[in-house]
Amino acid sequence: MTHPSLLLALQSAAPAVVPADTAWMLVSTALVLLMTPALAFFYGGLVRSKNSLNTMMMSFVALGAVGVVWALLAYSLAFSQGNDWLGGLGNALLAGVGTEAKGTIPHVLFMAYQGTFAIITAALISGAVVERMRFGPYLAFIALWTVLVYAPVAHWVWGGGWLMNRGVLDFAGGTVVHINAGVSALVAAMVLGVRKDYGRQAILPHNVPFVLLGAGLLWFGWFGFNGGSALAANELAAVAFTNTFLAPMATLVVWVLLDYFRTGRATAVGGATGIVIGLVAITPAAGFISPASALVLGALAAFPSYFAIVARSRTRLDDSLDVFAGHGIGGITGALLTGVFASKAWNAAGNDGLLAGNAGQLATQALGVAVSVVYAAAGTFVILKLLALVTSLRAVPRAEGLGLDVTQHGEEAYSSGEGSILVMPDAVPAGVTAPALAPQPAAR
Amino acid sequence: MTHPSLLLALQSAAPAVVPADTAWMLVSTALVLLMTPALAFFYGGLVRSKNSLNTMMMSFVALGAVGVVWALLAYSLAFSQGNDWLGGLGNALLAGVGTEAKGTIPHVLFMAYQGTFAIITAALISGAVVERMRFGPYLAFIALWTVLVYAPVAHWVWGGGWLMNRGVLDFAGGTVVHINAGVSALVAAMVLGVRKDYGRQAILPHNVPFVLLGAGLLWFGWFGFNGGSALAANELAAVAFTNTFLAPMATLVVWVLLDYFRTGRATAVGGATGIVIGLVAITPAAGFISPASALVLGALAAFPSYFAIVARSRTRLDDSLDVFAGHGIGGITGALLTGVFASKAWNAAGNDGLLAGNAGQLATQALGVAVSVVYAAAGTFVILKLLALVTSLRAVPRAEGLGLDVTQHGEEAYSSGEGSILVMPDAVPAGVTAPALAPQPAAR
Amino acid sequence: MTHPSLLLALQSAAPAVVPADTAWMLVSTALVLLMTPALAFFYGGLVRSKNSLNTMMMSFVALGAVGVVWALLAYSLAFSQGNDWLGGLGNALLAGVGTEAKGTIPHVLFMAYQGTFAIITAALISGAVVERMRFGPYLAFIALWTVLVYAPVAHWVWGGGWLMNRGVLDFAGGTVVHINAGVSALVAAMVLGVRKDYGRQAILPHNVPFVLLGAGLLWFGWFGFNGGSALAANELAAVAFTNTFLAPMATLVVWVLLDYFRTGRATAVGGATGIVIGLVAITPAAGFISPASALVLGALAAFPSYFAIVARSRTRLDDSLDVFAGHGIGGITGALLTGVFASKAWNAAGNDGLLAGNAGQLATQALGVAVSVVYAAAGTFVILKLLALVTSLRAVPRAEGLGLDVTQHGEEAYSSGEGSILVMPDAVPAGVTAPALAPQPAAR
Amino acid sequence: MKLIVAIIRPERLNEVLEALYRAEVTGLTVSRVMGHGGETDRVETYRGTTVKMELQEKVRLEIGVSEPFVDITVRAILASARTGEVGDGKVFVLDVNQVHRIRTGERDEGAVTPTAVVDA
Amino acid sequence: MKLIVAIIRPERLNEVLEALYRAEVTGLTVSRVMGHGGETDRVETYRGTTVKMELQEKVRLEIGVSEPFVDITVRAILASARTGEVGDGKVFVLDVNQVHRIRTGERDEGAVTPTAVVDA
Amino acid sequence: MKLIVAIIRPERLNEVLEALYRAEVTGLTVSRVMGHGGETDRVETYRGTTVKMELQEKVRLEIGVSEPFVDITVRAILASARTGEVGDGKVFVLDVNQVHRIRTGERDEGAVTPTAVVDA
Ligand SMILES: Nc1ncnc2c1ncn2[C@@H]1O[C@H](COP(=O)(O)OP(=O)(O)O)[C@@H](O)[C@H]1O
Ligand SMILES: Nc1ncnc2c1ncn2[C@@H]1O[C@H](COP(=O)(O)OP(=O)(O)O)[C@@H](O)[C@H]1O
Ligand SMILES: Nc1ncnc2c1ncn2[C@@H]1O[C@H](COP(=O)(O)OP(=O)(O)O)[C@@H](O)[C@H]1O
Repeated sequence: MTHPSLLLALQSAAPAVVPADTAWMLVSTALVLLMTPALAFFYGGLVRSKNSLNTMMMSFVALGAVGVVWALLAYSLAFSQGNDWLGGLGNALLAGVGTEAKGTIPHVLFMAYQGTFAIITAALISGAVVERMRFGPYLAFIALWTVLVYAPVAHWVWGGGWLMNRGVLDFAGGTVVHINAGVSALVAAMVLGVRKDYGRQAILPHNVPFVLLGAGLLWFGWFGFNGGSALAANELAAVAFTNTFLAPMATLVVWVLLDYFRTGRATAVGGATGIVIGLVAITPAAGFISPASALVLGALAAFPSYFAIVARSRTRLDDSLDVFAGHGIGGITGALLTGVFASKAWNAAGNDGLLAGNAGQLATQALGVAVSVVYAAAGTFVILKLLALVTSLRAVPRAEGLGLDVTQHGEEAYSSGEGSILVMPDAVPAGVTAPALAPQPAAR
Repeated sequence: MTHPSLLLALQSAAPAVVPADTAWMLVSTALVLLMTPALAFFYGGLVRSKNSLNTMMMSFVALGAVGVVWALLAYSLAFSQGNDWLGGLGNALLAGVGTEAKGTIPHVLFMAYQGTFAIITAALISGAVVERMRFGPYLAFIALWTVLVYAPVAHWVWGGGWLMNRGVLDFAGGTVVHINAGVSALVAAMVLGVRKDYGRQAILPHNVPFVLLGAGLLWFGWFGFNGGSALAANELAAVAFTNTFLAPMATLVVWVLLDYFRTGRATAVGGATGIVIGLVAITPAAGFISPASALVLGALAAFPSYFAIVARSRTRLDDSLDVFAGHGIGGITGALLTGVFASKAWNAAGNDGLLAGNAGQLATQALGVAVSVVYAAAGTFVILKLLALVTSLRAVPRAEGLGLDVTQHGEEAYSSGEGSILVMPDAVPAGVTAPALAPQPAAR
Repeated sequence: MTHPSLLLALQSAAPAVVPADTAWMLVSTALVLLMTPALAFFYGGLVRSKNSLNTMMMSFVALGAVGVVWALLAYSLAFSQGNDWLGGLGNALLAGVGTEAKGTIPHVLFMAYQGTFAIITAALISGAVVERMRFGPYLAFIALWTVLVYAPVAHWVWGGGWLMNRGVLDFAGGTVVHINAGVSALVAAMVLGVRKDYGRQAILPHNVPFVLLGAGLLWFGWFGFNGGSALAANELAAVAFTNTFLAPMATLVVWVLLDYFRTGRATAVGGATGIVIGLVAITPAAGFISPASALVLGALAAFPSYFAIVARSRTRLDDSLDVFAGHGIGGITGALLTGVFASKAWNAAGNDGLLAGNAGQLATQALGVAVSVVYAAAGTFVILKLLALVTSLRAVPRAEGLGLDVTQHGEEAYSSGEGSILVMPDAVPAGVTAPALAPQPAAR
Repeated sequence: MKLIVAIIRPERLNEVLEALYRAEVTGLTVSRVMGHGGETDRVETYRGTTVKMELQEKVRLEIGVSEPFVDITVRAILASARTGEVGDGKVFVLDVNQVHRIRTGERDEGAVTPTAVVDA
Repeated sequence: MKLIVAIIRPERLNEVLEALYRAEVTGLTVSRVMGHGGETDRVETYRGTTVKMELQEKVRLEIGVSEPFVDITVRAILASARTGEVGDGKVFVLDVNQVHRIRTGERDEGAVTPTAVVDA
Repeated sequence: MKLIVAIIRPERLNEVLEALYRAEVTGLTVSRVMGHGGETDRVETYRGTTVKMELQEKVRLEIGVSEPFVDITVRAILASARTGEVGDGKVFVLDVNQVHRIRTGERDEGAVTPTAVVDA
């Protein structure tokens, strides 16, 4: 997804589908798709049991709602021929999206690959509003947000828009995905307000193994996210892949040490968080910097997010799963450090950064950050306020107390079945295939 | 696995192994293999805690039993040179299965890829008989079923048999896998009879997150199932992949809305079920229709299965995890809609369907459906009845009450260890390496 | 990773990156990385709930600590130009590891791929010391062990060292990974001593579904481990892959039968164990033997490990999760059977084994086994004894009683939040964004 | 007033609840417990380790009733919880000194009399 | 001496604990239970099956106190556990015959008097 | 008859069960509970949040015995559950009004006398 390599590919004389690139991009698309279920577990493990299904469904439903919106409209707005500000409608309703080569892979596959990014970006936001937002308005929000916020920013940075033309480097989505989602999460948390128990009761993760499972699967999927953003099975993919391998390792080590020195004990939730933040930070840089730089970048990236999380939890800002501290700050750190470590020696289609003597790239990166922060914040605020005119965004306090699983979805994550009485439908055709059914007497 | 493309490949003059195709098929085989553990979680989460290991083991053991039977015999019956009705014994005991090209991939890999389909198909059936069938007879059943039902049907549709020659289109297994398994499940549920608590007590899923995990991993693996059925890393694979990406998204959206309008709440179990049914329905069509058609097909496929599940649960038919409503009906819907949406514009080796003016294809598809329904039903009935002559298929009611984990496997899914007393083996060599062991006194 | 094929590739005139091989190796690297989280679940499910996070973190932290040590130093010691005994420092700090071809894939990718092996090997050892070893010393141990034990042995067998020159066949790590880890685990268990409850209380797996999840994901990842060790998307990869598909199936079937005949019931923990042992045993042989031989090897491999586990649990040797019986004995069985079944007909760059008339290969294999057993045992013993001079390796009995999750990591795997009181940090800026916070009164 | 504590089989819980509701006993508290009595122990195997499970899953009911309801309640439980096999459980009846309904502060008899359900 | 058994809402547990600590009642035992009373049942749906959940999650407190503490304790619970909505729960006070502190073997009054916390 | 309620450490459960079986007390019911007493609180950290765990895991035993067994039972528990460190737990002895064995309908003394194990 790095625009330079993409551009190159698109310019090359007779575009043709290359089997090896297709093989890798098929896999990459599957890997990125898996990240959304992975996120469901990362987030779902961090909330209380009574909200775990709701939290997981917020990710899963993005696979449906965002995916369909992407195919019908948002893909075209982001990637079809348009102007500096927005793509056109040439590919709306998947028109013109066939098996012809886009770069070196079939166009349909390119559309699907990009769709997986849109899906997970929207799902990331949910971490800020879990345990209190109603499911219907959430669904409406992510559908609108994909069209109104994600598609334009993706167009600016990757689709031939103005930030791309200014030379902003974002290999796999530091700006488009992580800053975008992180800032939107922050705004959404402020609009929604704090959970009723926040700051009054201890709210603990109900299943830390799920958090670890999510982190493990996210890392696995992220190889498709960053490695696949080379859009080919070439050296660039290998570099992006290796950096995605190394950076989170360094972040994890630093995080464990920070945890240890601050509280005397290295936590598992911390380890999982460190991995994800390393992945976030390397995302914009993955195809532009050396593996040695990736280790340094990963180590550095632990600090801002670590202390942001500690500081945030002392405020009345209930960004419940620290999406801003993780993805917003992690994404900004990564985007800026891309401007520090980038090197044409590792990607000729990229640019040199500060350390290679080009301080201007850092300024360009800062522009990209600033623009996406402002646009995402404004867009999210407007969408939520408009939705709030139509319906209530929050569950009522009583529903929040009972938990959103029961009140929004009518089910529980872990049931033993005790004290649950089967309600017989009126229309049971008695004894269709077997001994007559002793009907369950109406209890009480 | 689409026969036309396969045939083409096989006909091409000098068959040679193509590295890019091999790369993609290696991955696809791994992906499909992962679907069986994924199914174990999808099914295992839906049952009661006391039967969860047994349910999971029914999938896992298919990896062993069906895999070995496949390699020794069933592969040959399905895919080696034979007649219209059955393959020969040329490849029995893996004879002649070497590194020579089969299409453009090594023959051993083709055998393994096809084996993953046989395994998951058998495992799918288990959903209809969980919580009551004894483990030994189940094991015998799936081994026999693979040889007597799966292998012939696979031969008819994919191995050069009569349905293939009649032009039945089944890209990745709507008929061979899903209708076959779904109908067999229905018959097995009827032969086994209802669980003793069915219709009397509420039987609730003990772990809905596991159901979601299963659904997520199934989707991930299904990209290998459908995308890999192109048997190459080409445009056709990309189309099949993209359709496997889009169709379940549409099904998920429709399912969530149906749930919402029927009960006022969109359930997570419903979401997971919707995803799987979208995947089932797109399976026969994946390489024959356009991505836009895939969205429509996915949306349509939600309806029959949704209402079949609702209706089924009001009867005395204890197809416990709705394998028939999901895979049987979903597979039939997909197979027929393939005859509606198929288009030579998207796969020249396929055929046009109803919408492209070829109503005959729909009739051909109906033939494929009818044949597989009848054969699977008869085959399953005969095998189970024969087994019932030798041994009892069902656990006794007391064992069903205690749960099959304890009674069939001698273990519990989640143990705290309280009140469990270590039984010392007679032969403990006292104090081999360490302070003498105070032997646990025989309690009581 | 098979040295012969690697050597061949390295010798070929103009080394160039081959896209299809790169595609497959990108995927393989991701697959092997996933095995470490998978192991976290396999191991984490087998321990008691109060130690589950600690056990999982022992695997996860290897991703950080071993990964960083690998990139900085151990890769160079294992694979850079050196002598018979150790590689040089030419690639230390990733110097000279760029996008140039190593074989047919980019060098950075080769480094990452090999790194995933080092990580999981260290993590494997943890299974012998869970529920009692302190986290800090464990961290130090795996970092040192990677440099002092793993890197040399990897150099000997794969990096151009003396065992490679003697013709020891180890396709994907029977010696380097499994014997190495298994023997180190045995020694570590003896140095650490038995858990305080061992042999006194029943210590039961707290979550068997996690064990199955781990086994399923391990198998999936192992396709990258063995299939990727061909370092190319060619016929050899397909053979190694198919053998990795078949052998565990046979082991699983035999294991289930052994369980059934010994205790009358086939356990799920047994099934999961059987799969892993089949995978371990096929690892050294995967690229050297025929698929039919793989089935036989898998079936045979069940026996030694099965009875080793039964026997071990009757001793005072607390190799808690039977790493030695699984990986040590499984690896030895596989390494020796490689010398029995190997055949140049399946890999010309390999060698013939006993059955093909070359009894010498079996002796060569035995040499490889003996050397790695002795070196791993000695190395592990020395490292642990040195660490014990500096710090205490074991948690105090009281901490062992409370569980290592709470005492080492300050968190619990599954919290309900009951009776947990939020400790307000002193520095809460009151009411930053919202209604004043009623501060939680200091309880009591 | 009395507090009735009953240990029953989990699989009889629905029947017992139903019998109690029929007897117009609707206030009660339930918990999962493990019991040991005359039942045979279960044996389980985890890898090489064999384990005897001495405790069986049971459900514990706790029901505060006014004197006139004691016999009715006990009889309802005895009748609905019985299977006739070893392990059916026990019923204990304890004296209660005071009962309070938290919501209203009502005491004793008043506290155990059910209130009509009015709920939004 | 008395044994006070209170059934309360889970979400009030923290407030109740705090009120008890203020009243210097620090020895107590807590467990998760499910209750049935006047609350409306919840309906859940799993695929085609509709289910009525008759039991609500509650928390059970068990507190052994010496006579002078009985009223203090009951009042602390009643005040802190109340929300005013149906489902707040009940408090039962039972007579106790003997109390033993396991650690010291102390009996009765001595056994329920808290000890200073000295812990390494 | 008496009902003996004991709160003990989970890690002593096996020893206590064994001591009770030796004393020929084999009918009992066990549950997991959380206790608060004189033990120091545990501190845990989840991301930026620090939490004090005020409740410790304990196990609750409930044993109905006839009068001659009361002392034997209490003594067995006291001896086997003791570690000497704060947190060992308490034993309460309550009066029981009636006991019923559900399986047979036997009452009082008969209901708490163990039956021989005969099980298929
Ligand atoms: N003396 C007792 N005190 C407390 N609970 C008991 C006692 N005896 C039995 N129980 C409980 O009742 C259950 C069934 O008792 P058991 O003796 O097995 O059957 P039965 O009452 O049919 O003879 C036990 O599992 C235990 O939970
Ligand atoms: N008679 C009783 N015996 C034991 N527990 C009871 C009794 N009545 C109510 N409870 C417990 O108290 C809880 C609340 O009681 P409920 O009748 O719903 O509310 P309220 O006390 O506000 O009228 C119930 O869920 C149950 O756990
Ligand atoms: N007054 C009480 N009422 C009920 N349970 C109590 C009481 N005091 C203590 N307990 C229970 O006993 C456990 C141990 O008590 P604690 O005071 O910590 O130790 P010790 O008895 O050794 O002084 C507590 O965790 C709690 O479960």
